[in-house]
Amino acid sequence: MTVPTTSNAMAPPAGLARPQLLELYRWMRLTRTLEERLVALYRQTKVTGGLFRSLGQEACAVGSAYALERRDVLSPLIRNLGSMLVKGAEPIEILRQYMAKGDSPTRGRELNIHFGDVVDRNFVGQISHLGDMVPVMAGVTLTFRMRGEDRVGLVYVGDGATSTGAFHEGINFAAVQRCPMVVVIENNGYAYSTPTNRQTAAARLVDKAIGYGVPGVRADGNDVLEVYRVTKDAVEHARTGGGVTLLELMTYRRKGHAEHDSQSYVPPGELEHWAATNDPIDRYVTRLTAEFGVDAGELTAIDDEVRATVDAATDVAEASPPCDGPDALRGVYANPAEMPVLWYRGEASRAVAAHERPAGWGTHDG
Amino acid sequence: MTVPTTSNAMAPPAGLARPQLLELYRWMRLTRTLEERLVALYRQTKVTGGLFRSLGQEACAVGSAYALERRDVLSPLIRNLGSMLVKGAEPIEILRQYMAKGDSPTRGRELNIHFGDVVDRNFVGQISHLGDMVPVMAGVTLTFRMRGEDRVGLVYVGDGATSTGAFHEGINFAAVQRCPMVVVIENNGYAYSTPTNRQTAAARLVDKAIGYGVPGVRADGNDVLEVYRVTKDAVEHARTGGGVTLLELMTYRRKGHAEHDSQSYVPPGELEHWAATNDPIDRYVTRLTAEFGVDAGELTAIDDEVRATVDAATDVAEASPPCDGPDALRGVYANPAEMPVLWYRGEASRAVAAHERPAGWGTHDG
Amino acid sequence: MPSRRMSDRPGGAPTMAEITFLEAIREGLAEEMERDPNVFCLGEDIGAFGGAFKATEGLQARFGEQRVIDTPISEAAIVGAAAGAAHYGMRPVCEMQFIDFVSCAYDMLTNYVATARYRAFLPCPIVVRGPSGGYVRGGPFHSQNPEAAFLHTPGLKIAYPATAEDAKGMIKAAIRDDDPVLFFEHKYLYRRIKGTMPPGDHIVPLGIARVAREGKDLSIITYAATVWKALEAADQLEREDGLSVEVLDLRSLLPLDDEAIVATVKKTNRVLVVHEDTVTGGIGGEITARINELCFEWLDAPVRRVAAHDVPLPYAPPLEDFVLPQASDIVRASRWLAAY
Amino acid sequence: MPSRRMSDRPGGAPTMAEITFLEAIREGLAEEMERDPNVFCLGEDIGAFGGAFKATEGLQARFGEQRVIDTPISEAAIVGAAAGAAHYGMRPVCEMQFIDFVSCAYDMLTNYVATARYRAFLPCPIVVRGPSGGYVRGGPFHSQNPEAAFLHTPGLKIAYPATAEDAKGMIKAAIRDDDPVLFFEHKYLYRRIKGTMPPGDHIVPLGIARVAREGKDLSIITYAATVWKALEAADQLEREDGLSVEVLDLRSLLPLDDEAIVATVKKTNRVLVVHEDTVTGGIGGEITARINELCFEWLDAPVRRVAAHDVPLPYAPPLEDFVLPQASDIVRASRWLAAY
Ligand SMILES: Cc1ncc(C[n+]2csc(CCOP(=O)(O)OP(=O)(O)O)c2C)c(N)n1
Ligand SMILES: Cc1ncc(C[n+]2csc(CCOP(=O)(O)OP(=O)(O)O)c2C)c(N)n1
Ligand SMILES: [Mg+2]
Ligand SMILES: [Mg+2]
Repeated sequence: MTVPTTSNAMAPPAGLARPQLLELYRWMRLTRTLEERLVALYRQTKVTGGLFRSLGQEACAVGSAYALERRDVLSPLIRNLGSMLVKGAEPIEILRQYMAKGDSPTRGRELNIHFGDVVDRNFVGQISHLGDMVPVMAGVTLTFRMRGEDRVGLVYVGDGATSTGAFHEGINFAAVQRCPMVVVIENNGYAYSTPTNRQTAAARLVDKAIGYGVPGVRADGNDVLEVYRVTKDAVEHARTGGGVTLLELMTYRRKGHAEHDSQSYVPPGELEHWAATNDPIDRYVTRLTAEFGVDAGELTAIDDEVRATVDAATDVAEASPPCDGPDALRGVYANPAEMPVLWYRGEASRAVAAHERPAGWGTHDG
Repeated sequence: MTVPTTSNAMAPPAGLARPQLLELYRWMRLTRTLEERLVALYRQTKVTGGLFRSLGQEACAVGSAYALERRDVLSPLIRNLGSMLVKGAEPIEILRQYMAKGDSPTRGRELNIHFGDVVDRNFVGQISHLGDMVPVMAGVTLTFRMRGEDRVGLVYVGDGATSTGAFHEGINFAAVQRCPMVVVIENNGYAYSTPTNRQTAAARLVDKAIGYGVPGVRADGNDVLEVYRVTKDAVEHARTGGGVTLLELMTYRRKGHAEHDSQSYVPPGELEHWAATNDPIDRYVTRLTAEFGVDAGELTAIDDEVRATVDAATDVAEASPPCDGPDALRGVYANPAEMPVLWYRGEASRAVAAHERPAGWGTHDG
Repeated sequence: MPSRRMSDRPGGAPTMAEITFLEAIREGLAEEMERDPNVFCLGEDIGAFGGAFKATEGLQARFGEQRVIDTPISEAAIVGAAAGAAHYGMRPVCEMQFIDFVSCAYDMLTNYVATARYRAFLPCPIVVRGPSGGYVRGGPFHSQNPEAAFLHTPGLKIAYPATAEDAKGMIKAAIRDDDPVLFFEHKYLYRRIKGTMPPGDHIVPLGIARVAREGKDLSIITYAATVWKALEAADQLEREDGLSVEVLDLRSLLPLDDEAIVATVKKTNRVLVVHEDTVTGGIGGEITARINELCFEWLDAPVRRVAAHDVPLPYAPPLEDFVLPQASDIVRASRWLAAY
Repeated sequence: MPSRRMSDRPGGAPTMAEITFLEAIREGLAEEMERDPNVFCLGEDIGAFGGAFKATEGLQARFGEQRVIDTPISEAAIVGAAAGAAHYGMRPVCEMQFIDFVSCAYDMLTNYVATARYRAFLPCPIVVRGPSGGYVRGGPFHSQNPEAAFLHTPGLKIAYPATAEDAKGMIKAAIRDDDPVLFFEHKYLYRRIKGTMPPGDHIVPLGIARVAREGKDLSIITYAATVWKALEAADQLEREDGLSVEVLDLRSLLPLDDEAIVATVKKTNRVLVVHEDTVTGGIGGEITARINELCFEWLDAPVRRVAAHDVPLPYAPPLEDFVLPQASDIVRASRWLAAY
């Protein structure tokens, strides 16, 4: 496992005012608290399907998304719950998704945090196939460039996803087209069980940047202010016509790929080491108190508010209705708006259909 | 159009003896003469399908393939006629392929130089889908590494093909697995009508190497000795366990994508400039005579022998039989060895088949 | 039935108002780009060069580099970028240089594009078009008919016109459609087929088949290049056997026009499905199943298929001719069916 | 008919000789790796971790890192590399972490792998295997049944077993087969199905269907998870309606066992095709067409299909249950057919 190489000692607060510094804390805390709540619900078998954590990676998600405006577009991945919250996703939406509720953002069609909103909050619903969102975001940002809108797009990939053909095609396309796009590699050391050195022979993933003719920056992904700063630079570079930037954020995945993963492949002590020495929230708390004069009480107040928010959302989400079977047939196409129910489900199955041929069956009446 | 950056002044003959220097000349001459013969046949409408030239790129193909042993494996592309000849392909095979003859290497199944021989001469039959041969060659060379055989594989891609997902996945896979593979980018300035700067924003395609964690070398692709030297180095690096190398050979495509392409997109004077100042055969002739004491008569003798060879092959190829329709059904699978001919082609179509149902049609006899 | 004409001479001088299938596509693209500033084209070599078959010739000069974009050789990125643009209000038209290369965007099309509306309420009105089909000695990778590979992907629509009029009317309909459309243009027809465009804003709606020839003894259900083979066979059968053959040109493969299929079955009671794709796994199976389900009782004979043999399409003329369905095959199979 | 048992309790204690479907796959892989040093596995997380579903658990420890290779997330490279290795004498077995990701290797499989022997006389004996199918709340990208997408690709073989015995016997046959084989393993069956392996070198040849249940009134032609739904429905129909239902488990989808299909049609004269893939474009069409062609005269009723609705497979239980075919659907459709 590679360790972060960029020093963060005494970095300035990146032009952020005190309320914003606290907001960053709140988003990280909300991410973690909400995920912990999801774990509890998962253990109660109230979550349908797998549960994916971003424990230890909250700074990557939050710090990078915080660099975007509301009109900018974000394409999150499974470890970007924090980014989605920053971008306006509500805890209740997340809870309803994980519990497959009928009023969840996808009405039960898709899992976990796979949902989007391109009308207002501007994040795009991802699919599972890794890498595919890079070309899609190339197209989103191409549109902004074509229309002369000063909007930016940000797309995440994991260290593992950099191996996909779609990642390569998408970033290359966007680079040639000078799309206002930021590609963030969240290098958390593993792709499922595969360590980064089995994923690539490159010393650093950010070294791919030069091969696409775009600037590349590697940063400490567990320092939320550093993440914010490098992302903000890349976003402004994109917004002002500079095109694509590739960022590599160094972090560590402290939970398994999903909740059921035993992490048997992790060398002994590695998890404990990161938890003890490099937790992004702990590190930020230290800085907030030591450097920016935040006192513990302010943080506790935020923690309490966050817990209350998650509690309230959980109650509402649990009371949400389940999905309604026939709704499954709606909205595949704009037109037709609904697919037909198959013949054996309805009345038609009760009796042999009135297919009678006037002149009798088996007779050639031509 | 980027011009070659590596100086070739007074480069040593790369460990090659005089007969080998002449052999290199012969392969380049044979490539050009054979292609010119194909043009003549094409104009006589004796070629079925398109005709693809490597005019001006002969040094890339010949110099790189010349660095391989017979047991090494080559994966050519459409502009690598020269490489195939070096690797043992016979002019008559090429002629029969282009004329769709029944005794052509693919028995008429595939076009032009799309054919292979993995039993003896070791070149793999390519498909049209660009990039796909890179993963395939990763697997060929993975096999050699697994078996401990000191064999190497060389795969070509065009500047255009570097944009494909398959190229990326294949070279990354091979790099991680330390496969004994050499990837040669033949940067000839264009992909069909698209100049390299619309294909990538990278200043140099070889800059992709670091992103795969492999050595990258850029060389003058119109200097056959330079091409030989850098390829030979990469091949030996691979053979001795060093893994993948990425080479970028700078050259120029003097003919259209295919013979029918008008090259309307080429800036005025560009073709003439390259023809006049940077023809790989002309350049080599100058060096052979100036530096290595070859006299014009020796070269003329080779030219004559080459022409006679091509003449003879043309006569035989023209007399070759056409393909036999039903052979189309053979060899899709190892088992079954032949696909059935469809029902309306044979006797069955003459009469209604004896499908009679003993108990009569339309009666339930259960 | 629109007027149509098959010419074997690519250089044959058209009468005043006639244009080729290829020109019809180009005209359709140009009209839609003119009408709607959100329509733009992207693909390999489609800009100044006008594309491998010149379908977009002149469009970049007319609409600018922003609206006719030359891309890297990246089919997945082309389709993915189109989807992203479509989410934000654009109407992208992607060209595959040959439709064979759509296989490189298979994941993007079937997983991302087709599901976008359903799973995330994302509008995704894109068109993916390109030259398809054989009979041109293109070999296994420049002759494909991949339509059946997309048939079990809800969320996609598939169009495959056979006439110049439909080519224009349907490409315009596809661009205006709010759903993603795969649009196959048979390259054998590009310059061989001519037609007279109806005046005005000529739209041929997706999902509606066309009776290409009326008949009462036997129905041939087909699409694309084999429509012309079927018409040729039908003429011969009329002449030599006195058989009255109906030819149904499906035009749209997804959705299929069940009504038109049922109507022709009920009329003739004998059905031959003809397509250029391989017999196994081609769309003929789906059509046969629908006929079984919707009007089995009207059948006087089994539904039978004339299609390509189950092999990759070989290049040499005698091989390609042997593998692909020919008019003579349709004649033979029709006689069998008529005699059944 | 091999012994088999459906258990709903994944943790249910097996009797001595019984192993799960998943263990049967693993046993088959291990035996072939033992037998032939050219057999090796490659895929994502299949090494020390043993794969997402643990199909390769223990194999790396036993056969070494060279023969159980963890790859980058690159499905096209996995399949392409396998092809290259196969050309030079190896017998690679690729795992797709979920078969849904085979779409990323679609080009490589259909263009390169499938045509290798035909166009260039290249041996290409590879197996591409992975967990497929729904009924597990996996959502649209972890539940797919992409088999029909490969049906019109001559050069590929497709296997899709339903029992643990077949899982083992067919993975072994697939590895020994000289042609490329797509091998689908229904993840719903992985731990729910158990079986007793026949002793010795247990091989189940590709291309041969299996009568999973004998009957005389009606045939259900199906494969994979819906074999079990069909058997459940058949028992209910026997009990409640006195109907004798035959269930044909196809096992191999390419090539299809025409003989077995014809035999069951001739026996019962009524056919229901059941599959989990969408009704449109699923393999049901192909089966219906073959029945029309081979034994139309024996039909007392139209061939009908029970399959998934034409939508991407949604995730929430009520939606997934609504979309996918259930035993109760098969019961209803069978009654309709029997009454026809
Ligand atoms: C194309 C593709 N292949 C395989 C998978 C299965 N898969 C899901 S997550 C994952 C690992 C991803 O690793 P990485 O990109 O590093 O992201 P992380 O989980 O570490 O955030 C894999 C292999 C997939 N989703 N898509
Ligand atoms: C995946 C794919 N997309 C498109 C094509 C069509 N095509 C054939 S050659 C070509 C240009 C290739 O350019 P380059 O790789 O630079 O090779 P060159 O012809 O210059 O040697 C294109 C786009 C293809 N063969 N494969
Ligand atoms: Mg990772
Ligand atoms: Mg080029």
